[in-house]
Amino acid sequence: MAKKTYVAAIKDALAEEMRRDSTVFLMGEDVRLGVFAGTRGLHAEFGDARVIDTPISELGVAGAGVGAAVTGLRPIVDLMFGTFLYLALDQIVQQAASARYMFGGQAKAPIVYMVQNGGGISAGAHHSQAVHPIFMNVPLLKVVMPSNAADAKGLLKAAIRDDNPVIFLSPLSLTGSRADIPDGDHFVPLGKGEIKRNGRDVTICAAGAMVQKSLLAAEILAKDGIEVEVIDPRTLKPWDEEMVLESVARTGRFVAVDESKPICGAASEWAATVSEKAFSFLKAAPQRVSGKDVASPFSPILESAVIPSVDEVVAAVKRVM
Amino acid sequence: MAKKTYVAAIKDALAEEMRRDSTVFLMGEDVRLGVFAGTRGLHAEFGDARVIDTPISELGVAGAGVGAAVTGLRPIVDLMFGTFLYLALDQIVQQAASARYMFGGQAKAPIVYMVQNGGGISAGAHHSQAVHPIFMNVPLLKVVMPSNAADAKGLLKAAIRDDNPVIFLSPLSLTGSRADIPDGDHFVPLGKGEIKRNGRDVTICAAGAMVQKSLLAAEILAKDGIEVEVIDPRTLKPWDEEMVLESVARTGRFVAVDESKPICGAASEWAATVSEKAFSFLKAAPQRVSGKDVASPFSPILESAVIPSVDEVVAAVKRVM
Amino acid sequence: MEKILDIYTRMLRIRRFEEQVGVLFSQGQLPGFVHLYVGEEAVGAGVCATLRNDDYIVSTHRGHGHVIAKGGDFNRMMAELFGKATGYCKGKGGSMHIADFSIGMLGACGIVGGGIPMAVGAGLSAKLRGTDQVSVSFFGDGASNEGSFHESVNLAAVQNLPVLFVCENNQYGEFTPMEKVTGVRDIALRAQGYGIPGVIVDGTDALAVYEVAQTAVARARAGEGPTLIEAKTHRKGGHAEGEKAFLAGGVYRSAEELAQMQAKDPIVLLHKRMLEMGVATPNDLEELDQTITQAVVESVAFARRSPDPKPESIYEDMWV
Amino acid sequence: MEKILDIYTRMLRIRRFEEQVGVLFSQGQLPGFVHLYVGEEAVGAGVCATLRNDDYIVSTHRGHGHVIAKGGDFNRMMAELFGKATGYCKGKGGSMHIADFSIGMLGACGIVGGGIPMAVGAGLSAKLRGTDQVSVSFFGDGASNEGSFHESVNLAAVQNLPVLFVCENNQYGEFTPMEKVTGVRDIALRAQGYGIPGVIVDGTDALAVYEVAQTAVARARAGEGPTLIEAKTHRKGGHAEGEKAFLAGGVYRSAEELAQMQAKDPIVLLHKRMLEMGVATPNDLEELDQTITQAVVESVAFARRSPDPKPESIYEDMWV
Ligand SMILES: Cc1ncc(C[n+]2csc(CCOP(=O)(O)OP(=O)(O)O)c2C)c(N)n1
Ligand SMILES: Cc1ncc(C[n+]2csc(CCOP(=O)(O)OP(=O)(O)O)c2C)c(N)n1
Ligand SMILES: [Mg+2]
Ligand SMILES: [Mg+2]
Repeated sequence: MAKKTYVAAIKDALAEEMRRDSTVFLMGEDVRLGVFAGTRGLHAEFGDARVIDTPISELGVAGAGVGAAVTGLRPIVDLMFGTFLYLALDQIVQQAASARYMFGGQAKAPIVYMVQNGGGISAGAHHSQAVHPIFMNVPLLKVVMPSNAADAKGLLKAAIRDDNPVIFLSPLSLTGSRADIPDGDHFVPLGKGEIKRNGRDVTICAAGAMVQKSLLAAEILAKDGIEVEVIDPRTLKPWDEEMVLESVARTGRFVAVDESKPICGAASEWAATVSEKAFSFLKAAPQRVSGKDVASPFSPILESAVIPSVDEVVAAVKRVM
Repeated sequence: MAKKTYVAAIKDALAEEMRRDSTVFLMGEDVRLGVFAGTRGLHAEFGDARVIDTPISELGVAGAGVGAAVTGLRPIVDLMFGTFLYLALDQIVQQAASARYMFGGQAKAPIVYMVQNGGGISAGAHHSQAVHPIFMNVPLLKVVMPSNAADAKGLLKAAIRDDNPVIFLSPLSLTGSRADIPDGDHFVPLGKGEIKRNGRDVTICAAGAMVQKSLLAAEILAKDGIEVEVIDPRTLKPWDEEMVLESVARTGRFVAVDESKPICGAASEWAATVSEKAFSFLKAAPQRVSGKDVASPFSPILESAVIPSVDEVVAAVKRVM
Repeated sequence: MEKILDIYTRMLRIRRFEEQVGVLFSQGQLPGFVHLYVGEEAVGAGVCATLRNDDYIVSTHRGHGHVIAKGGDFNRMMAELFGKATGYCKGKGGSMHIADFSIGMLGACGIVGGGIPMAVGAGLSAKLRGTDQVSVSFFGDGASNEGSFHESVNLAAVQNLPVLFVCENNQYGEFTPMEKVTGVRDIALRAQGYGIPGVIVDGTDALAVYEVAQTAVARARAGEGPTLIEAKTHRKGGHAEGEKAFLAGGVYRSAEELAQMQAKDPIVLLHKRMLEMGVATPNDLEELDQTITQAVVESVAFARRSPDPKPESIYEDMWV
Repeated sequence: MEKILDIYTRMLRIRRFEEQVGVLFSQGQLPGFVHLYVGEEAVGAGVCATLRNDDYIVSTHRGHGHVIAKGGDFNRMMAELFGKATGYCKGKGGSMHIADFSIGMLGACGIVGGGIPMAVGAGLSAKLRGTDQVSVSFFGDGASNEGSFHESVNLAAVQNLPVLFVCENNQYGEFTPMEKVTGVRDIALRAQGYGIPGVIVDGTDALAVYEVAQTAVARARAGEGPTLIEAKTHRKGGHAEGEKAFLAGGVYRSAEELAQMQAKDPIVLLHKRMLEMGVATPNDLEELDQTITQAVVESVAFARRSPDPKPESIYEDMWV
């Protein structure tokens, strides 16, 4: 066990997987010096051929990754910010995600797209939106959003070893957060959620940066005698709906907490699933807490009014009691 | 009243609005000869300056529209297929949708993006996906998807007159469908749904090509004595949730039917909203009927297995009874 | 000599297959959209004749010709066009998504310009794996106005990748003439913006195409980087099958233009040249034609007798 | 003569404002990211000095300089950087989204290349409305590898729009030198691919920039279409403020390069030239500097005493 930052965990995962499998390589803007995602230093070990600084050409680079993936390599494409995926969406959906299916199984596209997702650091409208619902809605992608450094390491290793295209989202506001990381080949399988806190009264489903906020809300609520169970699906697609449904079967109450926008967001999906499949267990209307449906404002005061707060989570839990 | 096709209705709406307001202009690939959206013939009346054939450059054209919109014009940008919006997403979200908000209200961007949405004609994976959930999820866009020619005309006129960016989606499979269109300046306000069939037992919310399927299902169910109310929100964002909630308050049962993919889709949003806000009225778990979560296959047999069918709607209604 | 016959064979295979597809479409037997390559055969054939089986190509919405030029199978193609379970993509792909990974044909593509980045990635892959494979991206004049073209060519240039960018300039994107929407007459000029060679070739002259492709392939294999080849060509038919009915009289190509074009049929031209050069006798070529035509007819029969895909198969081929 | 002083004033306003912003950022007083324009002032100032108030400009992530060059207000800018309600965007925009529509400044842009299409649209708008306004798109060398650049320039070319594409080639995109990621040394060469003029200018020479911009503006106003101007320049600081701490010793510019660059400070150069030309006395320029510095100081005070935005204001400025 060692305490490491989220970014350091990512770097460890990348380095370990690149050592393990020579077909894994990394490309993106400034991956050599590294802007965010813990790519700094890898160039020294793996050289020009496996740590490739690309032009600022998200669409082209995302698509080139697919070409490399279907011809035998395992690219990791670092596109820096989630919102830059808007530029690459065509190649991600129409090529990476669709190739295997539309070609009748002839291809596989083991590729990881890696970005920072969401807001919280006053980066402004163009850099701060949480984009995961888009990738949850389009078919045939896997979507991962770890809520702490340990999960980040384990899930990134799983994503790299997976034979399918994976969107790997690091919550922007967690970049510097630290967690204890198990030694060795720490691996977290895709599609498995985790109960981050046990509780008998209410089930919260939250991912990414919202997990910590939900845990803080749970502590506050515990003082009022309300025991909240906090589930982190970790993988958003395919997600561990059984874990959530099983929990709701026990608690009978459900709150979905997600940073993305409220309409067709992750919280919408979780709430719809619970009401569809655990209806008979529900003692109260499921509640959603999502980001406000506006572009991300720059001012810290405004931005924190847009991103779900601990208070809002507390209030939502109280609504279901 | 005259019976016209969906495409003809769109052309009428365009021509009438272009006559009414000289700041309205149209641009897109082949809008002069017209591929789909009823732009054929407009060039003869409005000339090169207002009917502009553009290069095949979705991102650039979508963004140029924003530049024209914030400087006093009202562009209608025809991008042909909904899936081509993937290429234009950055400009639509980061510029068209965000401009007013991120610039603190200095700008307005009255622009309409017009495409065919969804599948049903064996156009294959790259042309057939229903993309509306993406635009419902990102902030500050209006999203319209009329289910028949009359609504198409009225809503397109409303979209063109609206001072905000609007995504106007014509269901691909309805292009040739006909409906009676009221004479004169037929106008359907954005944000207002319509009850397409009254019923006391179950509420269906369905949009676009799924409205007709839901109505067919309702007929079948009526034979079993099940009276289904079919609501078409028509505008997907902002949507007429009051109309649906009011209906569910009467019926106590809810089915969401949408062509888009099941995760974070429109049906997810509708089901989540109903369970959150009309929970106490619900007598059964709300059900969703969505497209299957795969790329759109080419074979008509496979494609019709992917798109929600009348049978599936019937089955879903039976599940809530 | 043999190479010329090889090229001609590829072209004729394309032509006969496509003619049949046109007929089937007009009879309402094929679902979806169909874009024919008729008139442009010299480009795909001339280029693919320079390639090995393990080289890669990535194609467009007008992709049948490329599949055939790379050595694709009539039966599996035709079955795919009919949406049958025996098709290349088990009926999931259709005309715009035919692929044959066993011959390095990485797929047609319904998105204009959408295949170009993939071809660059295949070239990158060859470089990183240390093979001498090359990768070819076919795309149209219209596609050269997409951002994907620009980003892809630049990426290949700076990474010095073994990629041929082959622009099939048929002078139209759908119904719009290129000069209305393209700032430059010669797409090859754009190569200068990426510091790579740009070559113009008569795309109706298969042997000329073969030659410039050979040079570009040699460069690529030698690790000297990408080339942009612009083949000036034309399509004999409409943008898509059924266009005439669809356009309902909306004409966009003049009679003179059409006549001029007819006079430059790449297959007629090569046929004539082969006889002049003594590469083949009229009889040889007639026999070849019959063999090919027969194979096309058989592919239709194969497609017809093939089973439809099972509806449950929508859940296959999703994730590995 | 007056024009030279005007240009110099714009440059110095940028420099003093930016220096202050740098200090404030290093003191942790400004939220978010800040990218300074220091070293590149001659480009924005030289170009904007050729423009009318009703002409348009669209900027980049490195946008403060463009706002000031076009005549923006220090107070509202500084307040925006502090995230205050009195800022240009009421605190909703921040450094990367400052706009002033009243002076035709249509916004900075956090997305590399993201502002280029908008500038083309503003030019299209001017053409369709029959005005003689022009529109200027500023963007970096890195941005010229984005698809948006390619699509935008081509669109402006074929529509013959009154647009100046001004590439501020500071030779880096973040920490990557352009030659590693850009297929060509001179971005201006790319103009040939769109059939428009491409001009290279020394971007540290404000008067040279002014001249080429004037020619391009005249062309644009006369309906003769767009021009691509490449201004070779350099940034004196890091890609973003705080870079040194961030990179933790990861160096990407050599000492020689930095020294060479320091010798070409555009403001020092113009200052010297103005004295030589007798445009101004040292005293004049010193006074000017003091006036500007004072205005910068006041803008900080203004920002500090301005109210924070109310949290409820997140629901304002959504839809019209
Ligand atoms: C991204 C995208 N935009 C538009 C279309 C519609 N479309 C299909 S083919 C075509 C014309 C393509 O022109 P070109 O690249 O010259 O190829 P050609 O058809 O002439 O072979 C267009 C606009 C598309 N399929 N994809
Ligand atoms: C689409 C997009 N990709 C990447 C980034 C991250 N980024 C911000 S500035 C920058 C470098 C831009 O280089 P250049 O265009 O030369 O402008 P400069 O910073 O040198 O002025 C990058 C890569 C971004 N903001 N947007
Ligand atoms: Mg063409
Ligand atoms: Mg730069």
